[in-house]
Amino acid sequence: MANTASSFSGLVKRPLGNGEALKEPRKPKIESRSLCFYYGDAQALHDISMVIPERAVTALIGPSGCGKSTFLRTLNRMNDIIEGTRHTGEILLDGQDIYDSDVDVVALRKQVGMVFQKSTPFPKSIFDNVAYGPRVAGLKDKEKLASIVESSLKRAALWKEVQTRMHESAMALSGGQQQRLCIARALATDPQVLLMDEPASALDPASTARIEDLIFELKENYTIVIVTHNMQQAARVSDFTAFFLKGSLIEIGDTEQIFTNPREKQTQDYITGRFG
Amino acid sequence: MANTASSFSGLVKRPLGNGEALKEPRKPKIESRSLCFYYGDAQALHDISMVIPERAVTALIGPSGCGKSTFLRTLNRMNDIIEGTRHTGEILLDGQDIYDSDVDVVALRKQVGMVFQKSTPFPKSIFDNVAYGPRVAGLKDKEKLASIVESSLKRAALWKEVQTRMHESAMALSGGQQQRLCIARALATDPQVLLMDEPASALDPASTARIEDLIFELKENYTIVIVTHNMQQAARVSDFTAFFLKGSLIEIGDTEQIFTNPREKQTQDYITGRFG
Amino acid sequence: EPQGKSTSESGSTTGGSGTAAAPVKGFVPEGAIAPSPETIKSGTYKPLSRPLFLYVNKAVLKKPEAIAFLEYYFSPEGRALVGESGYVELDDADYDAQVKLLDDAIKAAGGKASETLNGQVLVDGSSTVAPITTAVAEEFSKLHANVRVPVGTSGTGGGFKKFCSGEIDICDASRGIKDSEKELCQKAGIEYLEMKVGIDGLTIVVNPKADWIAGITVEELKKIWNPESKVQKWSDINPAYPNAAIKLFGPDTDSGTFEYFTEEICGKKGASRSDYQQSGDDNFLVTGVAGDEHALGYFGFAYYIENQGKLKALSVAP
Amino acid sequence: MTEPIQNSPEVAAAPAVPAPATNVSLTKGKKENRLFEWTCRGAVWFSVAILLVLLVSVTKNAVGWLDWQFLSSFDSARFPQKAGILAGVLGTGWVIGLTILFAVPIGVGAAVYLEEYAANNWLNRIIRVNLSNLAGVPSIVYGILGLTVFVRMFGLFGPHGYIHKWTGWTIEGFFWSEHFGQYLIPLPFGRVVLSGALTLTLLILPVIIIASQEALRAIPPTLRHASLALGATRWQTIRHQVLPAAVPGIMTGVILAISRAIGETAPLVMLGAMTFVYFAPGNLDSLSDLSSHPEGLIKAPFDTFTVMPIQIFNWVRQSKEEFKYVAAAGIVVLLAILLVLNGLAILIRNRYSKHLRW
Amino acid sequence: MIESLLFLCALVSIATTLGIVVVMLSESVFSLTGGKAFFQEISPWEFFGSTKWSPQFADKHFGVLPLLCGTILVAGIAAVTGLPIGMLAAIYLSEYAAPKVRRMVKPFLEILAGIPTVVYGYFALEFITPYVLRPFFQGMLGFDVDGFNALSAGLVVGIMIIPMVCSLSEDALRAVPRSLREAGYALGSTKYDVCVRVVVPAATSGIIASFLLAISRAIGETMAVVIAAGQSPVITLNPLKSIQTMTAFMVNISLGDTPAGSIEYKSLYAVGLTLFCITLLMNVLSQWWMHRFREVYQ
Ligand SMILES: Nc1ncnc2c1ncn2[C@@H]1O[C@H](COP(=O)(O)OP(=O)(O)OP(=O)(O)O)[C@@H](O)[C@H]1O
Ligand SMILES: Nc1ncnc2c1ncn2[C@@H]1O[C@H](COP(=O)(O)OP(=O)(O)OP(=O)(O)O)[C@@H](O)[C@H]1O
Ligand SMILES: [Mg+2]
Ligand SMILES: [Mg+2]
Ligand SMILES: O=P([O-])([O-])[O-]
Repeated sequence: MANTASSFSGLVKRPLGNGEALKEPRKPKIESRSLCFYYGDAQALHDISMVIPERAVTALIGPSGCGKSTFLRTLNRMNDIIEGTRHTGEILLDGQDIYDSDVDVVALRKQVGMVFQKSTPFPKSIFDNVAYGPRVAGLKDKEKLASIVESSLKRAALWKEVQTRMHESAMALSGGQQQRLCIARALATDPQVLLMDEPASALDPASTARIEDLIFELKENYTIVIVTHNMQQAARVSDFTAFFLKGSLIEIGDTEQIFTNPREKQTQDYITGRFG
Repeated sequence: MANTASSFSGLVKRPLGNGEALKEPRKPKIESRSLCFYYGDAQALHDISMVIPERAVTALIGPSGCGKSTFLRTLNRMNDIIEGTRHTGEILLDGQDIYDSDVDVVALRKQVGMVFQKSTPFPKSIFDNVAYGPRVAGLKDKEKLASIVESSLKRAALWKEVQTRMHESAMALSGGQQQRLCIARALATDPQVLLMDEPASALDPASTARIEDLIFELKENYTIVIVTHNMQQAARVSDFTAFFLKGSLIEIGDTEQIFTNPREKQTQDYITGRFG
Repeated sequence: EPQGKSTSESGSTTGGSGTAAAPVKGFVPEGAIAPSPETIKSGTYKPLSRPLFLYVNKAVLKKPEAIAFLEYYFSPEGRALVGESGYVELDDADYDAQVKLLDDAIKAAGGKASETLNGQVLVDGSSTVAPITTAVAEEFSKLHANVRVPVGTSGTGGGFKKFCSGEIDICDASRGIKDSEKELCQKAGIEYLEMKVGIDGLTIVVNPKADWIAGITVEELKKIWNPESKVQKWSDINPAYPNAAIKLFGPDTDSGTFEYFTEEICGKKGASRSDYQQSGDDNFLVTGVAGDEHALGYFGFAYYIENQGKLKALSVAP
Repeated sequence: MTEPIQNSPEVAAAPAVPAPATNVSLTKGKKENRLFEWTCRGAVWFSVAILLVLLVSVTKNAVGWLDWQFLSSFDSARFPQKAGILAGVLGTGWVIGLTILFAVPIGVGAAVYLEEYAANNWLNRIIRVNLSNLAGVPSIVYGILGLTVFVRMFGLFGPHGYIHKWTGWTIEGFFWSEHFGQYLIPLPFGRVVLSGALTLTLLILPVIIIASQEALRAIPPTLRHASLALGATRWQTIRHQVLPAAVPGIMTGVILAISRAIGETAPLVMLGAMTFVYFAPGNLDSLSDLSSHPEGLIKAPFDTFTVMPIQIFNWVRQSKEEFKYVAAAGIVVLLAILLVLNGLAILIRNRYSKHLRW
Repeated sequence: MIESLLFLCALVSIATTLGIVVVMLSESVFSLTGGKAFFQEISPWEFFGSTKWSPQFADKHFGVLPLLCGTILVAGIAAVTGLPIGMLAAIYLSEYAAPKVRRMVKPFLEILAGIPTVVYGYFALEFITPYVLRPFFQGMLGFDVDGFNALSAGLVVGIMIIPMVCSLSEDALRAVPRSLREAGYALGSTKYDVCVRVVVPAATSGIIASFLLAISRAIGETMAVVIAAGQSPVITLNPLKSIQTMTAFMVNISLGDTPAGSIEYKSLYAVGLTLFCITLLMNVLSQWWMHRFREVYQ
C-alpha cells in the first residue's frame, strides 16, 4: 500500500519561503512537554510532546474529534475560558511556560494570535474590526491606528478590495473576505505566532487558494500553526505536519516525509483514506 | 498529473454484488431529463440529465454547495417542503414523471426512502422509530409491526445490538447506531430506492465501515444513491459516480473510470485535491 | 407590627363609641360643633348632616328573595347594622314609618315570602351607604346562602343611572332622587319606593399632625371649595395658618356626597373647584388625607369613624 | 498612507512572554474590570434584595392571619378576622380554568398554523407582526375590549338595548339545557366569570402563541423531514413528531402566561369585578356541593365573581388597619400559587432540556 | 380541513386587534350604537391642545395633556431606574455569573415579574413614600412630598420592568455568538473589553428593543400607578407631586363603573385609544429594532 501514499509526492509543492532548504534545522518557537488536557473528567489530549519551529507552517491533521483544536487552543490558553478544564505538562513559548501563574493571559494572547474555523467578524465596520486589538491595548492615536489597519489589511491581501469601504459593516463582506479580515485583525495586534483552526474549511476554492497564498507569505515573519481536515491543503501549505489520533500525537515530521513515507501505519491509513 | 489520479486505482475495490461485471448494461431506475432547479431566483441545478441504474450504488460527488443534496432531494420531492422552489425538466421513476400532478407525494416518498447526513432518530423508543413508517401508512397489527421492525433492523445490521432494548429511547444510541437505525427506519417502509446524503460524514471510522458494508449488502435489493464528500468512500462503495460542479453535472460514469481516467479536467482536478 | 387575629377578635369599631378622641389642639371658630352621633342625630351638626336612602324598584318586590332582603334590612338587626357601620340610626318614629312603608308596598305588589330562596338582588349606588348595605348583605347571606346580593359602589349618580335603566334592583343613595332622574325612571317605566335608612354627617377632616386647626366655618369652606377659589395655601384661609400648600381631597362628581356638599356649601349642585384629588373611593381619600400633613378633605362620617387614629375631624360652625 | 509597519525583526527581537508595556495597560484594565463587574453584580443583587424586602414584609404581615379560616371562608366587609379568600380562590380557579380551556387550544393551534402551514404571504406576515404588537398592548386596553364586547356587548341586548330600540324585541338571553332545570344565559353576559375568562384569553393568547411558536421552531426541521421522508403526511408529522417534542416548550409558555393572567388586576377592574362578592361561582364552594347541586357547574360561568388580586386590592385599600394584614395573607396565598406554577415551569424546562438533545 | 381550522385560530389574533381598534374607535371617533362619539362632541383640537382635564365636573374640560404628562413622568422615572439596572443585571447574568447563580437568579426575577402590580402599588404608597422619599426629600432637602406622588409610582414601575429588561437583554446578549467573544479574547482583550466593546455593542439592537418594550409596559402599567401616583390631572414635571396617568384615569372611571353613554364614559375610550396608539408605536419601533438585530448575524 506504500505506493498509494507515495502518490502524493506528485503534488505540486511550492518552494519554501526565502529559498530555505527544508532540512535546515529550525529554532523552536513553541514546545509542548507531556501535555495532557481534560474537559472535566474526559481527557482530550494524552501526553503530547512536540516542537513547533519558528517561521514555518506546522499543520495538525487527524480525524474529527482527535484533539487538534483542543491542542491549538491550549497554545494561547483559549481553553481557560471553558469551565472545568485543566491540564498537566508544560507549554513553552520561547522557553517560558505560558501556564505559569505570573503569565498575563491577555498579553500572551496578543503575542499568539488566533484565526477561527468560522470567520468571526465583529458586527462593526471593517476599520473598527481591525483596529479592535490595538484599541483594547490602549492605542488611541488615530493616525497610528489608521496606519496599523492599513498595513494589516495589506498583509492579509484584503486592502485593495476594501480600501474604499472601510466604514461599511464587516458583515457585508464575502466569506473569504471575512476570513482574511479576521487574519488582518489578528495581524494588527502584531503577534509572533498565528494559530489557524481550519481557516479555509468553509470557503470556496478561489478563496481557499488566496488564504493559502497568504499563509505562504506570512510564514516569512510568523510562526504559523494550522489545523486542517484537507490532506491536500496540508500537503500544499505546510512545512511540518503532525498527525493526531484520539488525543495522542502519532507522528510529526516534515510534510514531505509524512505524506510520502510515514513512519506509522495509522498515519498511512489516514492519509490514504482508509478511514476518516 | 494523471499519475496522481491514477494512484487511486490502487485502492482496494470490492467486487460488485452477485459477481456482476461492471460493464454489463443495467436497467435504469431513475432518469432525470434536463432538470433545472431553483431556490427562489437562484438556480441550483442546471440542466441535469442522467440515468441512475437499478440495484447499484450511484455516488454523487463534488465540492460543497455544488448541488448534490439538492439533486438528491428532488428525487423524492423533499424539496417541495421548501418554499419558493421550482423546477423544470422531468424526473422519471420507472418511467413515470414523479412531478406529475397526479402523483401522490406521500406514496412516492414511501418508495423512495431517504437517510440524512445527520442521523435524525425521533425522540421515541427504538421500536417506535422503526415502526413509524408502517404505522403512518395505516398498519395497526402488532405482530406484523413487530416482524417488520425486526427484519428491518436485521437488514440494517443493528438487530443484535438493540434486540434487548427495543423500548429504550433511540436518543441513547451511539452516532453510528443512530445512523443505522435511520436506515432501518427507511427500510421498514419497504422502498425501492434509498437516497443517502452523506450518511457517514459524522461518524467514526468503525461506524463508517459498518455503514459501508451495509450499503454494499443493500444494493442487492435496492437502488442506492449516495452523496459523499469523501473521495475514498465513493471509490470504495459505489458502482457509478457522478461529479457535480456549480450545479451542473460534469461527468458520470463507472466509478473505476471516473477515479482512474476521468474525461474532464475539472473532475481530475477535484479528485486529486486541486480544490475543494 | 403585625397583629394576630386572636388579639383583635373584638376589633370592629362601632358607631356608638363616636368621637371620644383626645382633646384636639388647634384653632376652633366660635359656635363650631364637632360631628358625633349625637350632634348628627339631633341635627345640631349643621349644615352637613343628611339622610341616607334606599331606592327600590317596585317591580322587584314580587321576587321573594328581594322581599326577604329588604325585610331583613329594616328588621331590628338591620337597624343595628346602621349604627355599627358608623352612621346614626333613625329615631323610632321614623324607623316605624319606614317599616310600614315597606310592608304596604310589598302587599301592593302582591309578592310573598317563600321558604326556599335563591337568585340575586342587585344593589349599586352610593359609596356612603355601601358599608351599611354590605353589612346587611353579609349577615343576610348567612341566613340565606343561596341568595346573592352583590353590592356595587358606583356613587349615587352612577347608581341612579343604572337604576333608571333597570340594570339594578336597589339603589343606595346619599341624597334624594333628582328631577332629571325621576324623568329617566318614568321613561323607562320604573316605579320606585324611597326608603330612609339612616343619617350621615359629612365630615371635614385634616391630618392629625395639622395642629393649627380644629374647627372651620362654612364661610371658610366656601372660600376653599368654590369654583373660583384662589385658596392654594393654608395661609390663604387664615394668615395664622402655615404658609404651606393645601392639599384637597374630595369625592368625585358621581357621588351624592359631592352634590350635597357643593349645594350646602357653595350654594349650587356641582359647583366646585376641580383641582383637587377626587375619587369615588372614600378609602382613597382617607389614605390621601392620612398621608399628608397639609391635606384637607371631606366624606361620610362612617369613613372617619373607621379611621379616627389617622384623621382629625374639624368642628363646623354654621 | 503610511508605510507598512516593520514587522519581522522587531517581533523576533521582542521579549518572549509579556512585554512590560502591556502589563502597565493591564493593571488599568483590571480596575475597570472589577468596577464594572461589581456594578453589574450590584444591579442583580439590588433587584433580588427588593424582592426579598417585599416578600419578607408581606410575609411578616401575613403571620397570624394566614390560617385555615382565611383559606376557607368568604370575604367580610366588616370583620377583618372573618375575611377569607375563598371567593377569590374559587373565582380565580373558574376564570383561569376557562381561560386555559379557550386559550391553550386556540393558541397552540395558531402557533402550529403559523409555524407549520403558513405560507409567507402578506396575510400571514401581518398575523406575525400583529402578534408581537398584541403582546405589548396594555392590559387595561384589553379590559376596555372585554367591557365593551363581552360585558356590554356593545349595548345591543337587554330590555334597554339597541336591539330593543330598533326592533322592539327584547332579548335577555337564551335558555340552556333543560336537564339541570331551566337556566338563562344572560345577554349581554354582564360582569360574569365568562366575560373575565374571555378577556384574559385574549390577553394571554399572544403570549401563548409566541411561546408555542418558539417551542415549535426549536424542533429541528430534520425531525419533520425524517418523518415526511418516511411517507407521513404533514398532519401526521405534526401530531406524532412535532407536537410531542414541543410539549415541554409549549407547557412552559402556557404556565408563564397563566401566571401572568392570575396576577392581572386592571382588566378585571375594568370589567367591573370590583363588586363585593362573598360567594363562589355557581355556589360551588365545596366538593359536596358538586353532588348536591351539579347544575352549579353550568351556572358558574355566568355567575358574578371576584379573583384573588381584586380581593387583595379591595383589602389593601380598606381603611381599617387590620385589612392590611388580611391583604398580606392574600398576597402570600397568591404568591404561593405563582411560585408553584413557576416552579413547575422550571421543572419542565430543566427536565426536558436534559432529556431531549438534538 | 385541519389547516383551515388552525388558520381560524391564527385569525383570532387579527380579530382581537380589529376588536381593539373598533372598540376604541366606537365611542371615540364614530358611534356604533347611535348618539354622538367623543370626538364629535370634543374636538381633537381641544383634546390634544387643552391643558385642563376635568371630565367629571360641572365645568368639564377634556385636555388630555395633563394625563399624558403624568404618564410620561412616571414612565420616564421608571425608565431611568429600571432600564440601566435591568441591563447591568443582564450583563452580569450573561457574562459574569456562574451558571448556578444564573439558574437561581433568573427564576427569582421571573417571580418578581409575577407579583401582582397591586402589591407594588402598596409597596410604593406604604413603604417608599413614607420611609424613603419623605425622609430624604422632605427631611433632608426640604422639598414638599405629596402622599401620592409620581416618584414613588415611577420607582416601583421601574422595579417592575427590571425583570423584563433583564430577561430580554440577557437573551440578546446570549445570542451574541460565543465565537465573537472568543475572537475578542484571542485578540488580547480583558473580560471588560469583551463585554463593553464586543458583546454589548453586538447586542445593542436587542437591548434597545427590550428597552422599548419595557417603556411600553411602563406606559401601560395600571394598578401600581392607580394606588401610588394619585388622581390629580395636572401638568407638572415635579416628581414629588401627585399626578394622574392615563391608565389611572381609566381605572378611576371604571371603579365608579360609569354608566354607558355619558361623556365621561366616552372619554374612557378616547384616552384608551391614545394609550393604545402610543404603545403601538413603541411596539412597532421595538419590532423594527428586533428585526435589525436578527439581521446582524445572518
Ligand atoms: N468544550 C468541550 N467540552 C467537553 N469536551 C470537549 C469540548 N470541546 C471538545 N471536546 C471533546 O474533546 C475532544 C477533542 O475535540 P477537538 O475539538 O479538539 O477535536 P478536533 O480534532 O478539533 O475535531 P474537529 O476536526 O472535528 O474539529 C472531542 O472528543 C470533543 O468531543
Ligand atoms: N433552502 C435553500 N434555499 C436557498 N438556497 C439553497 C437552499 N439549499 C441549498 N441552497 C443553495 O443551493 C446550492 C446547492 O446546495 P446543496 O445543498 O445542494 O449543495 P451540496 O452539494 O449538497 O453541498 P454540501 O456538500 O455542502 O452539502 C448552494 O449554493 C446552496 O447555497
Ligand atoms: Mg476542531
Ligand atoms: Mg449537502
Ligand atoms: O354616597 P356617594 O358615594 O354618592 O358619595
